[in-house]
Amino acid sequence: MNTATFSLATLAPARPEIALLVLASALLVIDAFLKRRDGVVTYWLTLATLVLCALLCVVTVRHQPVTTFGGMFISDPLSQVVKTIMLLTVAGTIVLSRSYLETRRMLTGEFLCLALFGAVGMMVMISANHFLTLYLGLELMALSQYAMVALERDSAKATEASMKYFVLGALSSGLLLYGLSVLYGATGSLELTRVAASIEGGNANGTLAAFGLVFVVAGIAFKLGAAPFHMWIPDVYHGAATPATIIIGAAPKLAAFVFVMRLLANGLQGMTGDWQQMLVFLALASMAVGNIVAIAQGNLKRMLAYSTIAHMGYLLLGILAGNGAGYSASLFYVIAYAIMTLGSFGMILLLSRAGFEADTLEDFKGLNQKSKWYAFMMLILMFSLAGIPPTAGFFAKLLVLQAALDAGYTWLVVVAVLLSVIGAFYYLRVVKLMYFDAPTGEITIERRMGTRWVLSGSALATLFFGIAPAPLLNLCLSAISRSM
Amino acid sequence: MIPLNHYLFLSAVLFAVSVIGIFMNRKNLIVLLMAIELMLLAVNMNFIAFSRDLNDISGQVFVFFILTVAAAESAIGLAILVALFRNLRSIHVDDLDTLKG
Amino acid sequence: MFSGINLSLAIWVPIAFGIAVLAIGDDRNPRPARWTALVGSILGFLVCIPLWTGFQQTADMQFVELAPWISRFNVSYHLGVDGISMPLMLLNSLMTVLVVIAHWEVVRDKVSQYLAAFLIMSGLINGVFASLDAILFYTFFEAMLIPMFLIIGIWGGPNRVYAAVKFFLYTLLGSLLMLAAFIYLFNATNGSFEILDFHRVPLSMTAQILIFIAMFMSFAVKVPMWPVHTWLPDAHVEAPTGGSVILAAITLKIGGYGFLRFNMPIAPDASAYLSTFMVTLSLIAIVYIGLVALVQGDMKKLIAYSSISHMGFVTLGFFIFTYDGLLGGMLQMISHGFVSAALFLCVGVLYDRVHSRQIADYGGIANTMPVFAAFFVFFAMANSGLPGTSGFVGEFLVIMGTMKVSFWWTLLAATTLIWGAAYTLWMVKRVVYGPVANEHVAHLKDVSPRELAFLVILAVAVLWLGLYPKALSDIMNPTLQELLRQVGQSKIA
Amino acid sequence: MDFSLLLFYFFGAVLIASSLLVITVRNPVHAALFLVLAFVSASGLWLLAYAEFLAITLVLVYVGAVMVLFLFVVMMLDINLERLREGFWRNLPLAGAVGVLMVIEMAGLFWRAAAGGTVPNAPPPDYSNSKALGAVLYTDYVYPFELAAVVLLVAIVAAIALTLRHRKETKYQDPATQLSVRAKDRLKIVKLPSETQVPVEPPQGSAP
Amino acid sequence: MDLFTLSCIAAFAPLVGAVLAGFLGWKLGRAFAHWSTILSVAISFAASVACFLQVKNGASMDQSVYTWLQGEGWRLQVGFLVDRLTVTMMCVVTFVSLMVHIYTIGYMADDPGYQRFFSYISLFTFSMMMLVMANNFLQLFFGWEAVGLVSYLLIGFWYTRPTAIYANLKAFLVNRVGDFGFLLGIAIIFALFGTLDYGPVFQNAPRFVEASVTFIGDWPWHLMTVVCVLLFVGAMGKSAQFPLHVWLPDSMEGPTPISALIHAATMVTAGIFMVARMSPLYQLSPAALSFVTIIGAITMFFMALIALVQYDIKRVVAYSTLSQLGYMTVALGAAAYPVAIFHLMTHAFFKAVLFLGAGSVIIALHHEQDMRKMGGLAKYMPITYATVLIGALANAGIPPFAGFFSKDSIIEALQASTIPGHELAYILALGGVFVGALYSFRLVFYAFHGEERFELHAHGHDDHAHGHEDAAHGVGSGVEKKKHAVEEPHHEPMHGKPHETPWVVTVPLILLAIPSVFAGWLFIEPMLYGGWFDGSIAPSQTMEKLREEFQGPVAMMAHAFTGVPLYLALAGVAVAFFLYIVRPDLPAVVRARLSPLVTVLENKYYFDDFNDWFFAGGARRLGTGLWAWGDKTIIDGIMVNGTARLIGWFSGVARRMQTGFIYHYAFGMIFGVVALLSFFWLYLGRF
Repeated sequence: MNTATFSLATLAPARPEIALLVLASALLVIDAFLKRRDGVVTYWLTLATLVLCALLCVVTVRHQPVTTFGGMFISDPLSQVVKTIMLLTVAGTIVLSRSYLETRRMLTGEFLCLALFGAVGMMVMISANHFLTLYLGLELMALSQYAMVALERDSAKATEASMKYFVLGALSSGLLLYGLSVLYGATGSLELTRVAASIEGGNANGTLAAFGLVFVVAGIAFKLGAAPFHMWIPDVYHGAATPATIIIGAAPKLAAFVFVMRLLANGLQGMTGDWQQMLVFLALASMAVGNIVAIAQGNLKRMLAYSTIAHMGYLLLGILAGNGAGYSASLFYVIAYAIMTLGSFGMILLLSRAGFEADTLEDFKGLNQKSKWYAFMMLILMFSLAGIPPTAGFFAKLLVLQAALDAGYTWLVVVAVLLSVIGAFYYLRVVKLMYFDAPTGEITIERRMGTRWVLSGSALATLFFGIAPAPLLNLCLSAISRSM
Repeated sequence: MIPLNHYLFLSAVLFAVSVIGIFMNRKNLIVLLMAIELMLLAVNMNFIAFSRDLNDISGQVFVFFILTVAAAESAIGLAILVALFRNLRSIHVDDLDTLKG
Repeated sequence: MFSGINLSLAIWVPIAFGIAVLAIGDDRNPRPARWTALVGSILGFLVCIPLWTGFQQTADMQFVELAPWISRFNVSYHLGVDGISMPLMLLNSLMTVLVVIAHWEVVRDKVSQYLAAFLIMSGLINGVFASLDAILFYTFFEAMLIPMFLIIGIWGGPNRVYAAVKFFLYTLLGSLLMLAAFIYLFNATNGSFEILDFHRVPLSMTAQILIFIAMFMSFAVKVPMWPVHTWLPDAHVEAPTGGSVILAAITLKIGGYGFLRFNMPIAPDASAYLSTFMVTLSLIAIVYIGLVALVQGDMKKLIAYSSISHMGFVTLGFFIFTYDGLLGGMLQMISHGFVSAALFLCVGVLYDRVHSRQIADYGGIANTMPVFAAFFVFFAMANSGLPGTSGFVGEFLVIMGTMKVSFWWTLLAATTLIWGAAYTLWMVKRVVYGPVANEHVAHLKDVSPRELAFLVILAVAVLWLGLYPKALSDIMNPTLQELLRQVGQSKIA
Repeated sequence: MDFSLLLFYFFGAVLIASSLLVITVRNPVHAALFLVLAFVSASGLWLLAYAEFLAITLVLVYVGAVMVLFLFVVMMLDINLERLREGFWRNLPLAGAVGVLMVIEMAGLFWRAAAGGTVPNAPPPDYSNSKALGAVLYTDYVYPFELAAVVLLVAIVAAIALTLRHRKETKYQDPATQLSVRAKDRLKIVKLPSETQVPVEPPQGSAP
Repeated sequence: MDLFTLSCIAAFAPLVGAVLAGFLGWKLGRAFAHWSTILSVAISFAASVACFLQVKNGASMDQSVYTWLQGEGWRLQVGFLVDRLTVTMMCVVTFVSLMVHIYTIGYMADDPGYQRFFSYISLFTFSMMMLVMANNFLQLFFGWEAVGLVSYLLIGFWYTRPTAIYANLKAFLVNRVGDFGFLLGIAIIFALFGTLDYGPVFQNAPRFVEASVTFIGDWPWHLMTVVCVLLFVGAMGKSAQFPLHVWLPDSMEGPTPISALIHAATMVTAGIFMVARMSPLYQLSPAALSFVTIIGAITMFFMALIALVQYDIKRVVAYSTLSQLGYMTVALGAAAYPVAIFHLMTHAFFKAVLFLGAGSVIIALHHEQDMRKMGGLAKYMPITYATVLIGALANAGIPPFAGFFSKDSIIEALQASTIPGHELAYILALGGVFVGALYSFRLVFYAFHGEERFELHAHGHDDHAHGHEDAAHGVGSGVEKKKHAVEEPHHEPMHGKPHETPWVVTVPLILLAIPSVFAGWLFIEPMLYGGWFDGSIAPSQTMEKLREEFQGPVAMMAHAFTGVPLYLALAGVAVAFFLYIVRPDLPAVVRARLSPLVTVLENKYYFDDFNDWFFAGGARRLGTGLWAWGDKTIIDGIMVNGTARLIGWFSGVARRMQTGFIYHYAFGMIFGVVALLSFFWLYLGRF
């Protein structure tokens, strides 16, 4: 192998990652030497960093796919689109969380830097074209998330959540690695393109490959939070401080989706028949568990956690269609989902105040009487999650159902539809509490403009993409078609 | 010389043992972390066996990175453990049950 | 005027005004909101007038508007009306005006939201009737649920939450299955959501039956047909007067409209195959529900049940596949729009004074409210299908049509002459006639000019439709004949 | 059968046995030690597979560093060993069944799937595993290498952030502040106004 | 003026009157109300007479006014058919109606609902005209139901009386039962002929003589019979034939003019008119005719019996009306349609006289209706007495009064007819003659002869006074109305002796009495045997026979003395005289003797009780059952809420799987892996 030194040109595709990494490290140092400890400076710098990197990603959205680092890194429209949205989501999360973190003395450099490093990890995942980079990116993201959950050090709930997350996460990455190792053995390569080639070429050990696939899918399912690998989600979402919850809940789903794309749609294309059947099983289980158990929840964060599980089930519907239309449908779904998550958890931040978590359903009673506008925003978000037009959630569902039906899974679609009726029930309950009931406790609306704007923005975005889904949809379609 | 499937068999058993260790362990979180280490060991075993079988170095490189990450992982794991212990005064697995339902 | 965008106006003017009302809404001083809403609703009605005046009496779609929406999936903003949908749109816009008038001094809580909900819903309903694209249709169809859900839930009675949720989930279940059917058809037509393409695409019998059932679930709930009708009495009883009016006068019609627009043309063979089933359900609705209505002690419940029974006539008329039946069903829908609305408004008038819907709390109001009593008796007579009122036309035609198919079906259907008269007039006897029952009744005030206004409008409409239904049938004729032709020919490829 | 195979079985037996003990012994310290044993025997197995460098690394990194960390933590947290054994065997049947099933499926599979795999012949004597690794590590795998660095950085940051405590009671001096001190920080001259009789206002709004 | 215009005027003038009186009456006062309506009805009467004259000269008309509804291949129109049958009815209706209008001025003088009443009866006249002038079944049905509506409103006119509002609901529902059959008949006709116009239907009807249909199994039913019977069910409702007669007696709760106009003279005869109008159809179905005969016969006799035990003067007349309607029906059954119409006409006159006379008595006694509180009124109210006497004689069928000719013709028709069942009808008819005479003269003697049983009290005129003064307030003032409504019915004690009623009451009596005397004599020859109804009523061999036997009215009277019926009638009169004048103590004895029979009669053969229990009660029980079980328990309880509860329960169970223990979660994951592995291994056989 040649030890040819690489020119800077070869680094060009990785511009955003490098920038983010450098800035994050710099920020770490700067923060350490800052006089004022309230982290406001770091806050603004973090936002600046994220936005800058997002811009760096946007400029290359339309480029043809390019690989570098000996084919370990790929930058294609899909990755750039998702990266952009992911970075903006993280930025949005941080803006939303500002006053929440401040009131709890958590707006520290560590938190923000860990968020940035997590973002780096996600970017690596998204751009990975090699088992190794996939794994490293995954771990980078996961480790920073474990830490961020636990960062609320004095809260038993948070540390417990983080511990659970950590143990199960380690287990899942163990499964994933085991699967990867077997795949490596079966195909004799770690690079996705070559893996794909060898499977296509039929000179891979099919039995071993199928065996490895099981473990890989298990690992993936954990990251997505699909049943029966979902059990960490409710506890972690519930236990973690709400900002951490959003950080775990919104952006990583985007990364995880691309992760799935890379592994299944790119690397294991040749085994589509096999993983489709597994995803059917997972999708069914997730939709059922998520929707049904969510009904019994009294805590909004837990409820949304279960709804996440259900949504991952619907997301899988699109993926298991196994064609471009399905993938783009799922991409649309996951983007819409990220926005909705941002908004719906954001409501908790909006209503929380020092020493008070507005994370039970009761806290939303009679919100309409306190603030028509935010009640309406929450209404949009809830109906979007339930998939009622005219919201993005509706089109997301429509698209994945269409894909699944196209792939011939009629019965699955019917079941999905029935389950989503059950699902509608608990979203309706939130609306009911806000509009039909009288307020019990006093309700305070976060006064900071940032929080309000991001929240309203995400709600209105769901509405907008429900009325005019075409642009986003075309973006997804082209991204997939030009990346696959 | 040792055929490949010997290694694979061994790693499979090791993996199973570690997994059983994880989900049958109701006592000590530390042992849980150790079981995870064992699992990674099994994975490494696979990689090395395959890399030898395929006569391809990349498998061993992968192991190298796994070792690195595993070290980092256990560092964070133990850090979390400490934080947890400060709150709960216990690392008993059964005590981690405030979040459920 | 506005030639080319009439339908868009009919849809978006009310919605725009609804948003405006929300914007200027102020619960302490609702006057501006009220007047804006009134202006908005009247404008909304006025922009519908050209649809009537400029209507060519042909079968094909008119006032068509076509703009790409989601070009990737051939989803387009495609509007158009024919003889079936246009009258329903007019009905809807008129009802909105009445609802706004009716709410005036009555609703005091969250007035702006109340009015906005109605205006927006009115626009959405117009959208439902006007859209020629399945996804567009579905969007309006579902979006409509949201304001209705809020109306029932916020301004409803004591058991409103149960009713609202029941209403929502019932409808959602049906409509989601319909969505699945749409997607299937999208694939079957290889890539079109055009309803008219759906009409053309050939389908196997199995597919047709599945599609029919899926859509049946959706529209049967809306109509509502027995046995998925139980949401209606609850929803009606709990909803505020305006809610009941729109619910009875318009949203039920969407179910009937759906059968005509989707089930029958898209799955003609399945419709023929399942017609006996549909007729059976309709007859059960007519007889069973007629009897149930007889024993209701709550006026709104009684009227709600009578609505179900009357809508049974609509579905019966549709699924006997005779021209008379179709026309009868359509006329019955329009007429029921007026009559049920009128009755609910009457109950509202009483409720606003006594705050009870129980028949037992009334008696002898003719003594204190003669004018109102006259209207009430008139509408009651219309409800029991007296010739000369609109209520008669539909029932008469459906019976005529059914006789061409089966004597015994006709026999059962015609019993409605007895049930209808029985439950309606028995209620009238207990509410309107007799000596003054109690103090409340003794101090009742007769109708105010405002109330007189909407009662008169409706009475005129009922009489007009009863004495000269040809005005409507001329509009519907070509469409219905075309529809009958479509249903006549098999689609099994 | 040749000697290496014999060694393989030996190390394998030790590995399995010690790993079983890791998950079953009562005392975490013992568990850690058994884990060390497991790692050592594993490194032996790796040597048999011509992965010298990794074998060494395993011993150095794990036995040298990670296990020490484990033991350190175990010691640091005073854990009462009484409760640690309760109900280990309680849910054995089901769990054991699943575990055994897993073993059967995986092992059985491998046994058949990879059976008859051509046993590779030994590499040439001048082959250096470390050299080979080093050759690719900083060229082809530079990107993962950097990432690994970041992972470690995150680990450091996280570990510190989670465990480091600024105890208020502990007194420590900060040279930076000591150097950057100014005179006005030490001595503040306050100007007090001369005493004057202020009229006492009736207390207003002093309603109970 | 051409026939079309005239008929339109005749039809719509009353509507105008009704609208004016109804919408402006409460503002413009009583005089306006009664003048506008009386004028309109008078115009209508004049127009009718004009039509009559034109038609008499051979003109006739079948023309549509406008198209009501139009479908593919059919067209439903509103139109007028004016032929001899129609004009006859028109004249009768408008004449009686006019009389009643005038009479009402007196009768309702002190009623607060004065304007409302006038607008109602004008509206009724309009509906009745639409009914009789219809040239198609649709409009016929319209009139049919419209008169039903007005009768509903008028029976319940005093809507504060529980009995009244019970009676009007009952009347409407029973009529609806009839209309139910009627509508089915119309539907079959529409299905067969594709049109509802009389002309084509009657032309094409013969094509279906042989046609038969099967409803149950393969039992063939003669099609025309089915049609005719169904149509006749409508007639049974409207003309109060057994067993749908139950509403008519109760309808006496309405004001007396209504009883005269609607429940004696016109509306109840609509059924008779309809059957006569449909004679071309009925001619095709002997079976239907004998059905008609038997129903009619039963009504004719058994209802007459009930009249014997009634004390309420109006109810006596009501039951006599039932019985007379029975006569008309049997006439129809005997295919002697003109005779039926003839009797319809004569009956309209003398029954109106009886009712209005009874009403006049009631006014004189200040709304006292019980005959036991009357007696000896003859000398106080001679005019009333005379007219009532004439009416009674006519009702009893004593020559030369109008009733004699029509009734006798019916009996002869029964003899002549060949329809199965006519023998029974004949016998019952003879019985009916006797009973008829008996109850009529029971009424006469009871009310006008014998001792004076009405109690004498001082009486202030205040009631009348404010009855008038509040006319100014009119219908609009609710409170006034209520006060009165509660006072209804007036039971003030009377002052001094009863005195003759005012001219507005007596004049109509006299005007109606005159035709009661002469109508039969004058019209029997032209109407029955002069071929007057040729072309509008189908010929029948019964009529042929009668025509052969007939040699003019005088001969008929002479011939009567050789026949049974007359003697039966005289016997009836005699018995009545004996029982109520000679030996007033006897009736009690008789009652005691025949107590079981009397109880049965007093309970009207227990029809009402049965209906209330079986139909009304049954429907309510069934409804309650369906509601409680079907809707609440099965659909809502089990299907809807059951599902919800099930899901909720399931969710509760499922959430308990989320134990919070790491090892369970890990186990879940591993379980998933193993499941997938096994799936691959065992199911797919991949490894």
